[in-house]
Amino acid sequence: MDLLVQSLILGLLLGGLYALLAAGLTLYFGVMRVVMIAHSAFLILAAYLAWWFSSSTGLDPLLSLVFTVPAFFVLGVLVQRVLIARLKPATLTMMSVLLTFAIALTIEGLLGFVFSGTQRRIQLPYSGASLEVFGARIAVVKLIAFALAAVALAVLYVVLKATRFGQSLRATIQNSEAAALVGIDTKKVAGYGFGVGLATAAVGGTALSLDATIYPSLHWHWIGPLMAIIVVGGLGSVPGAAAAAMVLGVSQSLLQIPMGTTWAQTIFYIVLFATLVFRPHGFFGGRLAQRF
Amino acid sequence: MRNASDTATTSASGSPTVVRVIRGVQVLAVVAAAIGVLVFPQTGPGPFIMSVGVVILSYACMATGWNFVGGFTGYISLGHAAFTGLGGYLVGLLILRADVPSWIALVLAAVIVAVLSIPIGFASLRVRGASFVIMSLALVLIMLLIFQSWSDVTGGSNGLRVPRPFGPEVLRPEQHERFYYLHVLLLVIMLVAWWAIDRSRFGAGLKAIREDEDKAQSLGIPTFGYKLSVYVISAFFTALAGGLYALWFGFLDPIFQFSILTGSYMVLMSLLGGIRSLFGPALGAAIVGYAIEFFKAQYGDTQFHLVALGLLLGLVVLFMPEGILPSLGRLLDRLRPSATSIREESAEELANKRAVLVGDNGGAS
Amino acid sequence: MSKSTRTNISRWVALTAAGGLLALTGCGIDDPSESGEGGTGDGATGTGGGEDPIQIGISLPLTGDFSEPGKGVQRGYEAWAAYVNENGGLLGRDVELTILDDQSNADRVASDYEKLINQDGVDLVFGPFSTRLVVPSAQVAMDYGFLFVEPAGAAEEVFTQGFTNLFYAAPAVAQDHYDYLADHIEAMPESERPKTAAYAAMDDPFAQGTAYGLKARLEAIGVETVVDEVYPPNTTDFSSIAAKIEASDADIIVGGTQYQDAVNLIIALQQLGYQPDLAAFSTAPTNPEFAAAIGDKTEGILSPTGYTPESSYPTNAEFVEYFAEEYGTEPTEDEANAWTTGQVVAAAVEGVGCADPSPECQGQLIDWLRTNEVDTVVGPLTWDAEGRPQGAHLIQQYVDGEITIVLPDDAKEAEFIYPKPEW
Amino acid sequence: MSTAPAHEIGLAVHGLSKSFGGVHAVVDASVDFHHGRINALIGPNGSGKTTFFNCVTGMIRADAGTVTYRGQDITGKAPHRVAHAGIGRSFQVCRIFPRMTVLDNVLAGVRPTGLATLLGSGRRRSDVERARALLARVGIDHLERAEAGDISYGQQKLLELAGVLMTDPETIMLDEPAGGVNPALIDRISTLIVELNAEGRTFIVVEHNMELVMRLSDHVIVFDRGAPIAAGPPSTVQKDPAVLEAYLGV
Repeated sequence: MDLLVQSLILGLLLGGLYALLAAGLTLYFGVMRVVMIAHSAFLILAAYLAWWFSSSTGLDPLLSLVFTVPAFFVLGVLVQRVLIARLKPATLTMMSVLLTFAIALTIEGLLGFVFSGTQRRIQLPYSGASLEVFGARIAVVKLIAFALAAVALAVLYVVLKATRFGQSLRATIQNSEAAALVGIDTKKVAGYGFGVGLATAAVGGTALSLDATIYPSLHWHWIGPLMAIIVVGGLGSVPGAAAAAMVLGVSQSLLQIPMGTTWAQTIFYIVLFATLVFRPHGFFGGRLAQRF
Repeated sequence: MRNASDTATTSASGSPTVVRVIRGVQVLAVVAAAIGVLVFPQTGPGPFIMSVGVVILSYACMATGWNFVGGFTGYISLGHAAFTGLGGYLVGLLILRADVPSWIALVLAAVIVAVLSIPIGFASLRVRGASFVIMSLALVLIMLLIFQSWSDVTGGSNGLRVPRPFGPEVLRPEQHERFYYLHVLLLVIMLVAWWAIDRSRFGAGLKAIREDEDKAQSLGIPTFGYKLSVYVISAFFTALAGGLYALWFGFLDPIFQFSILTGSYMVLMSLLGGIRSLFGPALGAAIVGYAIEFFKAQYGDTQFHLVALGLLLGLVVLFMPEGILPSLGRLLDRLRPSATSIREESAEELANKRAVLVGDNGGAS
Repeated sequence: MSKSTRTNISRWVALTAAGGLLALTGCGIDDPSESGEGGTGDGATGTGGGEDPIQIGISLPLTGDFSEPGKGVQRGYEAWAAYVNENGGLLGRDVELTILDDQSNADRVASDYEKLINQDGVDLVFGPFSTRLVVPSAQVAMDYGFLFVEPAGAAEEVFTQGFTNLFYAAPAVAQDHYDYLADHIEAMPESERPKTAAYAAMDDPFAQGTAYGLKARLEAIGVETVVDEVYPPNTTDFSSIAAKIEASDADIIVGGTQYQDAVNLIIALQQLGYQPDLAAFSTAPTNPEFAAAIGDKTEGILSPTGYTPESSYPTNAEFVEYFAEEYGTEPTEDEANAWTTGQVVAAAVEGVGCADPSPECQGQLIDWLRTNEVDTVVGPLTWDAEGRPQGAHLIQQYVDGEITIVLPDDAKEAEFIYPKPEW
Repeated sequence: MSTAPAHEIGLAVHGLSKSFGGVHAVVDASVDFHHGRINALIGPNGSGKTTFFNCVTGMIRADAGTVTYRGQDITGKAPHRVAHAGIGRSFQVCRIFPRMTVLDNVLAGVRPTGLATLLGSGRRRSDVERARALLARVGIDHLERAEAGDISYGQQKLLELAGVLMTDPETIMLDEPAGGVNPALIDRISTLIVELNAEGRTFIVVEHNMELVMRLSDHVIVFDRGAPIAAGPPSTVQKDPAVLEAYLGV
């Protein structure tokens, strides 16, 4: 029973991080029909920056957010404007996969080039500290990571729901042509959408760096589950992605009890497969999957 | 490169003699390339260069296998390593666990992979573009997990040694040569199959799907059936390529068999050479295969080879999405002074035609 | 545009491609005789001059997933070669290393040895790092009749593939790493022995081998296995595994680990407040960065090691001194294993009196190793018919923040502490 | 082409609804189309005409409603099945296969009759002859070797029509055939429509060019806010107060 509660809590904490990252990933897809393979490479890049910041200044890695979030936003806008926008609309989805794949390889190579393949981990005074809740123990770093993800998601939600920019963004996701007709500068919105998406990677990467060992090829281990999440959540649907992330994160955590780590990981792909066979539009209200 | 009938009926610009000369040169070029590939082992390249030759031919087989689905339908699968890996593993398992003779195991494995690809294709082809790519990535990852975890059967992370098809009296250099020709044979079979589909009604339908799937469907083409069929064919050939490589290499490890990088190499090669061309993927394989050796030699002890691969892929996608063969063709076309744009030509002609047609209800004139 | 031109060009390009394959032959082919044995050229420098140097070919994972230990092995090899050349060479000839990067990739490692043996015409080869790369490369070496001494393929599977040319240059194979610990626990009075044990092992032949070697021994004396987790090498989140272990409240935890997974697992266990009586992890605790990585909460952690700079084997002091001079630090296990590989091959070469790629010479080298004992920095080594070394690993434990040898008794620097203090 | 008796109901749509998110594009639309007519579908922008087209031809799955064609239920059928049933269509923004030749574009409409023809040559002589005849009929046979992406927009419109005709449809649905083309070409297209109609083909045409609609069609259906509000001969519809309100806001 204890183990169940513990696993449930761990699953929720993990799901929170998945949710944030998947939200960013689905955002790119929403605004531009782009499958951003490099999302998790940027995630690892942000984690490396947090580690580098922390180890060279001795300050808390969370402070690196002050630089990485704006920098990643600008980077996102640039990636969209300079690279993605060059692709022909007819083959955008396929070619953007390859282009962002290329970006991911380049980032991985550069990280290895600059920081070498050595596995890095931030040393924090509170690495091993934990709180006791309902008889379960929650690591402080995990709680911070979760809180970071939750705050970022909440901000994202408010931005999407309450600001003019968010309105344009949602309109663009719904129907880019119609949005353009009512006077929304969809190109600009797409660029900013990319910026926001990449900013989530900056937050996620910092959160990740608190409680994980990082190495350049780590991004491959994130991209699979994240991709599965956004399809299950319905491509382009931010709430769908967040919900799917929580459900799958918790499922993975709980399934590890009877199945073991490896088989539990397959849950993402089994659910992905089932989704595509039985509900290609995703389970959480996304409607775009079938046509894109 | 298009099919032969294309060549016969096209050439809007040339007189019959010019066409004949061009055609002759083409045939000559292909024959020369074929001879070059066939006599290569006889020039005494040594076992290492022969092994590089086998690897490049294997790349060519994989990329051409990939191009059945990628080239005809435009669906970019990043996960074809799942099929090469499955092909390789099934060959090994059939030989080791079921005592099937090597060559029968090779074909049987490919058939099994083809059968397995039906439900996989069913799930991933129901949706378009993005979901297809995601599914293809997921396929490799799940195969990796399964083959890693199910170690009672697959050997797991200990790997699986695939027995050699030839006896111990066949020394390694001799083996390289035999597998070189076996890969050539497989490549030829694939190219013939690709060519046959390319010129068929089936191929025409597939190409229509690549251009505009909705439109193709509205013209009555059962797009799903077409896509699934060619996906299964692609899985079959890719598995053959993977199986043949496994027989040559002799050792399988899940992390190398089910690697996203392998799949992405297939895409890069095909894209670089030109996915709409018969020889494009093979050409791309030769270039990328050579480039891999080169980058390794130049930047071997740094991660720079990944950066080089990434940049190369990015440049191809951004500036040469059609691939080398078509791009070179276009370039040369532009350099030729006599070539005028069809658009100008036809606009003028249309104007004339329109003048004739006004007030003429005769329809087909 | 007209398609005929495109077709035309594409065919030309196809031809060029075929030509490119031919060009590959032309460029970069080395005449193997250039670097062959027995010449009297004066290319060599240093004390061993007079003859062409002995070429030794090696492929190592200098980039990619295994690059960290791979670079350690490289340092060991290079230090060994430099040392040999400063001390009269091998058979009076200098040794010269050709190290290629296999990018942690099995296809590449095989191709590298293919190149070293055929293209570069090396006289001897040394093995690569990681079990996963040893098997494919040993195959190539065997096909060309080469002796294959390797510093890092400890898993049982390496020795069951029928390689007749392979020798592992370390004290013990993976499943024997914990032998001294198992002996010690067996010797405890039954009432003091641990009752339950949790095992977590990376799905990797080496890492899993170490944990399962101990597991087999402990189960035989009635220690109940309450958790047996195997996780894929890419696992980064260990909280669930840790939760399972914590919930089982096992008396001891044994980790079949490499590096980062051990760090993550230990921290996850500490986050859950799990306090075992014994915590043993392979590989990671001997890494110099380990203590810092887990926030110095290392107290009582155990690890088997095949090597320690303090050991008193005949050649070890020289090695440590030389290595420290070259690199400014004491050698680690990877570096020592590489040095050991050099020592083993050197012993065979000196014993037989040849170092050339001919099957006769290589065959003699292999036969020599089958029947002789070699003194190395990790102790005297002998091998069984499959190439397994016949020894065991020392057991180290963190005592007062320092990693010290605690088992076996005749080598210990401190007392084995059981149950271990809280971490 | 098997010709159905004129004036019988061919395509019948009942209670068709489709909404996107919160936007109701088509709301409970019921329309019958008679054989042999040139039907025109008109209405302001956003009145649901194209969505209606897409639902009928299976490009979009409708939320509710039934579609029958010659008594056969084709509701929710895949587009190729709708095509096989005898309905051909064009697209609002002209869709051709840009990187295929003009001739191959038309040949794409050939339906294989069995495995042998499926795997047989994509350029069977009889098909090529028929395709060339159709290209000649629409007046672009001189361009057959050009890549379709390289010809002018007007020519592409004609090519699209030729492609649809290659499938030999009994009913042809055209989405804005005169959109974006010059007046001379509009004449050419309207002439073709009249000719083809005279051969017994039914047309359902979405069009904004009122002059063309009034000249061409036998029957006009007016859409507003996702449903038909009026139907009848052009002259009647023109005077319908509901239509005037929808168009002019009076």
